[in-house]
Amino acid sequence: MKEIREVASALLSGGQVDWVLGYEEDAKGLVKPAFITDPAQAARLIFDPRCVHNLAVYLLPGRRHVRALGRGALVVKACDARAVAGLLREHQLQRDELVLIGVRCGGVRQDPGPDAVLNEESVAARCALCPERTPQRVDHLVGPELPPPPAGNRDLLREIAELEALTSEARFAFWSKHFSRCVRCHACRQVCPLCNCTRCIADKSQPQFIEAAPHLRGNLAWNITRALHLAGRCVGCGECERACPVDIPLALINAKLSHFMHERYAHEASEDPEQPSPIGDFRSDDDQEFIR
Amino acid sequence: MARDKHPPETLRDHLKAETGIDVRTCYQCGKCSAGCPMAEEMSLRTHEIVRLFGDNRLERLLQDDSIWLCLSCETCSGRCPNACEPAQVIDHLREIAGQQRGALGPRKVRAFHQAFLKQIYAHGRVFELGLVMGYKLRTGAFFSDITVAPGIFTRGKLSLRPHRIEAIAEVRQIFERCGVWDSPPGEDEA
Amino acid sequence: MGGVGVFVCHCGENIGKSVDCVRVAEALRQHPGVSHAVDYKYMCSEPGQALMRQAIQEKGLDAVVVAACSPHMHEKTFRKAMAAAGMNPFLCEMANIREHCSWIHDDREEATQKAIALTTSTVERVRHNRALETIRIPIERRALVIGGGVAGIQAALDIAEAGYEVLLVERQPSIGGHMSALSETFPTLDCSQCILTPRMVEVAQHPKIRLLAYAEVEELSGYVGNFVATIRRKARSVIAERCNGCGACLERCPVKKIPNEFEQGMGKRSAIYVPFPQAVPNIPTIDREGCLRFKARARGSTKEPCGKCVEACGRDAIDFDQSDEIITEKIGAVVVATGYELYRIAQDQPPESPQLQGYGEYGYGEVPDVIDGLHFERLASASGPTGGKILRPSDGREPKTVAFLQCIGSRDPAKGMAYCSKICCMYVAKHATLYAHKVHDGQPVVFYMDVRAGGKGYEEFVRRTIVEDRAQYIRGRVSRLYRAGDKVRLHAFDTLSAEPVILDADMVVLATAVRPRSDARALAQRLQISTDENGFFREAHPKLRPVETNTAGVFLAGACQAPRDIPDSVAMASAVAGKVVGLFAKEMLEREPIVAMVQAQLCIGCFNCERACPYGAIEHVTLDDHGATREVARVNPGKCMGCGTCQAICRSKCVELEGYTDEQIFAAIMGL
Amino acid sequence: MKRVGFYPGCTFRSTAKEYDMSLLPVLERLGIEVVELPDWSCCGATSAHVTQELLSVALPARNLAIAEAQGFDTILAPCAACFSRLAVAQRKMAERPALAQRVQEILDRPFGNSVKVINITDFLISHLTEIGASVTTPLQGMKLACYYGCLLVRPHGVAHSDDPEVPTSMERIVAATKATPVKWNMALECCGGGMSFARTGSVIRLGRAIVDDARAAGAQALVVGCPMCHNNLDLRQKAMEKGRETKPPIPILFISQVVGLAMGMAPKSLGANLHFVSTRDFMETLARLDRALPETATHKATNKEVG
Amino acid sequence: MSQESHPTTPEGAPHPEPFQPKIVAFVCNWCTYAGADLAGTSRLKMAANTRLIRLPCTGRIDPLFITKAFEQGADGVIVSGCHPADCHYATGNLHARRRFAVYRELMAFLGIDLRRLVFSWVSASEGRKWADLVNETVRELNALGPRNAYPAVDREGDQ
Repeated sequence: MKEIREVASALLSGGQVDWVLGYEEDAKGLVKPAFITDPAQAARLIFDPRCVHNLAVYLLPGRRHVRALGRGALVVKACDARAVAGLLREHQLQRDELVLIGVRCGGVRQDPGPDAVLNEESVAARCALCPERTPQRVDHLVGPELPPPPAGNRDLLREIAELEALTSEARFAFWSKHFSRCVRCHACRQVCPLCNCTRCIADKSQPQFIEAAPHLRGNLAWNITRALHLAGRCVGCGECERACPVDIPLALINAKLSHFMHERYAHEASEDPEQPSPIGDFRSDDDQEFIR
Repeated sequence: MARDKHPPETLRDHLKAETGIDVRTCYQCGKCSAGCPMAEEMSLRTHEIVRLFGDNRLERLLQDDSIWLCLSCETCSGRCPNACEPAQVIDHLREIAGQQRGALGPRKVRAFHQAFLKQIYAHGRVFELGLVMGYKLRTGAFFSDITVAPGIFTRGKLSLRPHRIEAIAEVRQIFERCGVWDSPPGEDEA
Repeated sequence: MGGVGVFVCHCGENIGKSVDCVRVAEALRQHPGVSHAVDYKYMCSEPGQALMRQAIQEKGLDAVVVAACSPHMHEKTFRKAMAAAGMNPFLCEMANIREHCSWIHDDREEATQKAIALTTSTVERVRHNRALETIRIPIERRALVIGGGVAGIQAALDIAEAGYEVLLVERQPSIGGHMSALSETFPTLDCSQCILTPRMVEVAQHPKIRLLAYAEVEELSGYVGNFVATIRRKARSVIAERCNGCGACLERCPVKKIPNEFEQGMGKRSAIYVPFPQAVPNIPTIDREGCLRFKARARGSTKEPCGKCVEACGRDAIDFDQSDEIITEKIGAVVVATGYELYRIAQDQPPESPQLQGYGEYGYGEVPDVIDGLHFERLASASGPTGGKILRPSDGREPKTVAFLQCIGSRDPAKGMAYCSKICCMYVAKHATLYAHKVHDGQPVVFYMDVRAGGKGYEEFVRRTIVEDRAQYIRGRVSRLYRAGDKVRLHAFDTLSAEPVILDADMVVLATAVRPRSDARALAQRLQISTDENGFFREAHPKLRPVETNTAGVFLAGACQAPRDIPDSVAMASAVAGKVVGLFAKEMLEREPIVAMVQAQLCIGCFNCERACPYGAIEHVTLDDHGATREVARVNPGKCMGCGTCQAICRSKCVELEGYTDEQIFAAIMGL
Repeated sequence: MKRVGFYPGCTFRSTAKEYDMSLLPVLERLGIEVVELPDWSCCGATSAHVTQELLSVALPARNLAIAEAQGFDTILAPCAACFSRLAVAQRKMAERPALAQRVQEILDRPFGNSVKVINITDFLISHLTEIGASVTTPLQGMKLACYYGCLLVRPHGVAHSDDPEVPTSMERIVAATKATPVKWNMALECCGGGMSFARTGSVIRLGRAIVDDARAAGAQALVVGCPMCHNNLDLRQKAMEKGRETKPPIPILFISQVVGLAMGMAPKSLGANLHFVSTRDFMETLARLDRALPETATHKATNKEVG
Repeated sequence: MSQESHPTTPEGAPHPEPFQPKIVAFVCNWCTYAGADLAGTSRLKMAANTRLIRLPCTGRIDPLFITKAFEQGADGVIVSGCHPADCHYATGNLHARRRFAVYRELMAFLGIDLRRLVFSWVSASEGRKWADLVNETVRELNALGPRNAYPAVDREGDQ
């Protein structure tokens, strides 16, 4: 915590950056993103399991005003760092445009507070699937080595397996139930650090592939497309599910596809910007069992 | 001579299934026979054997001793442009021949191999005096090698007492499970 | 009044018998947006087309759907007709109610329903069609020919004769290729150089041909009609413009002991050299490994020794400080004629070509009197190091028995190349004949598997070799050979007489396989063309497009595509010239406007499309976006072939494939 | 001290005891601890593989299983014939799961076919520097013909790490002893060992060609790495000379004997006196050389006379 | 076809009244479309309930199309193009192969019976293969009955 503040104020006062984006605690003890431009203010910065937000989202073209403020520094967990790499991979920013303050992470909570306890109750399910404790390719690495997160009550892979054990009809019923509750607020899209389109396909008319009205058919089309567009790109930060006002278990879909990408194409949405995502790439000996 | 009817499974199909070797690839260049040290003594030369094998001419192949003259020196296999492995083809034929009653090669060659295997069956290793004895008994050619025998003893090269391994049962079991012999052949049958 | 016109074709009975075309027309007439719908016996017939023209003019139709056969059959026909009627041809679509309907369904009701559905869907689609203009691209009417062998020479001359400029690039100091090193040629036995040299001179003198010998193509960018080639002109250390080829420098050069590559290492040459007397251009080159002064420089010595050539040269043409020169040239078409390499079975095999390994049994490099075909060519050549006498390497004696071994490295999946090298049967017969002619008491013995003599006069030639020139042909591969006294002993087997053969020969000639140049793959990458499983350049279609590659504007000639003899290579070269001239004859390059377009404002520049595009058609351009500039994608219409992969990859759908836009497909689906 | 699993094979205790007597001390000198596989059994040799493929794989497999149980990943089989059977079995099982499965069922032992088998030349080559270093009495300029026969080079891919048509490993080992490997033509030709008893006639014909060529190449001895070859060329050499004016006999040495001599071991201790073809002349020539250390031009001259 | 609808029945349950599955086929222009043409010229009979939509290349086929086809009430979708290495555009079909592998995985996870989602390589010379593919698919979908509750245009939102 101390380290972050030191690094941040050093960067600001040293003039290497014009702004630092990190985490701070509000009056109610909830953690929220903190936007610091004054070295003196660096003391506001904190890091603990309440710091769930993926701040890479502020780097998206849709938020050009942020980067318009000049060179910045970003506090990143491992998953956030992977998101930054995703943006680098897709030429959404230049590495030298910003400074990464990597912070070691032992897993985060499902919610940003108020209390900071991390146990099987509170831990975010997706942290169990996170391959690394330490963010990669950062400029400053802070925080102590941390143990892996406690096993949570929720086990995504198990839930996936359980779903897959059902008949396809039952599975369809399960998802229809969830998707018909979708209100198409697109919060999942807004918080996703890799939903980087200037014009989302969901907002495209002529033709309108995805009906805008919140009914099951359009909602299905939207969620199918969202999942496909993130296949091999999703870094598992879980923000989409956290942001969903009607609690659609999006993490299940993301985890399922990430798992498949790994199984089939030995692909991880890794921290390596050079490694292409499987969609848009191919190998001549790709599996084609399913093709008649 | 009329070609024999192809049985449901031909020689080459069987070999391919067993070993992956495909004699169909042979284009009869004769490089195998050209390098074969025994070519001048064989009535069927290596490439002819491969050809006949491909044509499923088993009875012709077993008609004479050619396959039994192969020294397994592997020169043919090493130089075959199509990886037909003639040496393995011949081994395969000898195995088939062995299963056909009475078809097993020239007496001397057969006698030697029988004696040799019997040694292994009996002791787990080859007790060479026993081998020579068994072989001589089988062929009656007892004194043919007399020229060398004395030397052998004076040099203590043939131990007079066989060494038998501990787990002889295990070795015999291998023979039995392979079904080489229903029962170990006695001196009488040879 | 506009609207879509629908024309339902009976195709005689072909559609009519199982589809009720009248009902189809009626149904479509009721369909919103359709202002005109008729059926007719043969739409493709002149009266049928007249019907359509008339309707277009009278009713001022916006678009047309022809419900008939497969578009593969008549799309062009009808689009032409539309154009004739003053309508943009791309506003015409076909509904396939024959191949995909009437011919495969017997139930008239079902078939009719399906025909209606297909036509409706097409109507919905065509309403979103846009008028497109054929893309016209200017052509740079200059050909680049890579490789100055007989194929390259032929192609260059043919193209130049047609009146177009040619740039001929040859990596060696002289053009001529393998053919210039051959003695005589089968089946006519005319002297190779006698027929080639005049062509080489023609190249040198042709006003339309610019010859760049001792140069290599480093890069090719652009696309058909508009390539840019980057070429390295290697430093000869001799100023070509000044040199008059007198050869005085060669005489004076003190370094005389360098093995002559052209003579297969038999003859010797000086450090400043011309590869062979008939070389074109006849300009010497300094071999910097051999030259005393360059060696001194390499050692970092400050002294500048020798310089005999400078003294010798009356025209001050020697330039020790000359350095490689990089030039770029605009090119319209490229002819690749880089030829082949001969399979070498030397002991010191290059590790990167493992297929060369494992022929120790043939003693090449071990037994001095075992040579390969090219080596024999030089022995037999009147201009060769022995003046055309057949003398064996070990002791310079005339061999009385020469064994020729065919298929060394060819037709050998286990150790060499699986394919047949095609030319060996004939050149071996030629060698045997030449040997018989030159050594009257000599016995040529040929070891072969099959004699493949398909070609005009080929079989007859082989027969002569056997019957008249007493060559002994033994059917069987040699297993092994080794030095026995001053002989070479071969162990073979005559598979026809079923006899083992042990032959003591005085010399052995290995007919080694023809293989792709070791740098072929690298060149292929530079030219964006592909290679086949053996490393030869891949043609666009093995039968129908044998001289084209998958990259428009890049063509193949000669043995770089597969083993070829001289007549085949020359024929192929002329075929390529025909293609190139045909391309240049067009005033503009016309392409169907089925290409992708990027809406720059929406593009986020992730460039996934760039990775997906098979044609490298995606370019980076800078877009001024609210003051801030950013990189976005642009499709080069010259390169785009219209597969649409980019559009499927693009998440925000900011790239659209004309003719297959999302709106068109969407409408088609909705219309079903 | 480096440990290596050791499969001697039947001949080591009888017809090829010289091989045994010479190899073990040499390996010891090279600092290698030889661990004989407990209760090993015969590899089956030619007789097994001409009789039944399954048997020809199962018999070696037992020994491979023993080696595996002993925790060896590699074992040395100095007898080229045993080596070949073991290595071929190893490869066949690796390439043909079905076969491996059947063998599994036949053996009553756990077996993962994880053990690699190495032959004498590959083994010595991997210790070439040590050999060079431990040469005390160089075989200065002794002319030796390196004879590989079949099983040290074939089947290709199984046997040998170097070029199966132009092998050089034996030559390199011989050169390390400062002897001179001669260039000759029969190094890879089969001597007929497998039929030594059954078809003596053929064997003599083949052996003759080999021995003659070695002589013609000026070899003072033939070097082998295979008891079968040794037996054949040594024991049958007399018979080869029958019915023609006899040529001077040429001793047949095991590669291990050659290395042993260069390490200064006594010929007798290496079993050199057990050969049928006398090695006396050879050893005498050698003796004259050894006294001549350190080598000088004059002494080179002397061996010329001798050689 | 969007005009008619059919009652929903559980997956796989045999369907009361005769049921004709609706199938939309997205095919590439160079291989499968030509293959289908060949099937026609060879007069190979097939079920009449498959409708082709022609695209230049399978590489152009967007999962959105398939989703849309389902919305339009398709009981099954066929996607077919050139065999690997035969692609008219060299690699378009290889990109498609991955895209559809993932799409399939997702749809299965969401509860779409994969028998409704057929991918195949049919070359211009495989008219017979195309006919068989169509008939087989129809047979399977017949057995399967109308596709499950995937909301189609006419029966949507109001639910």
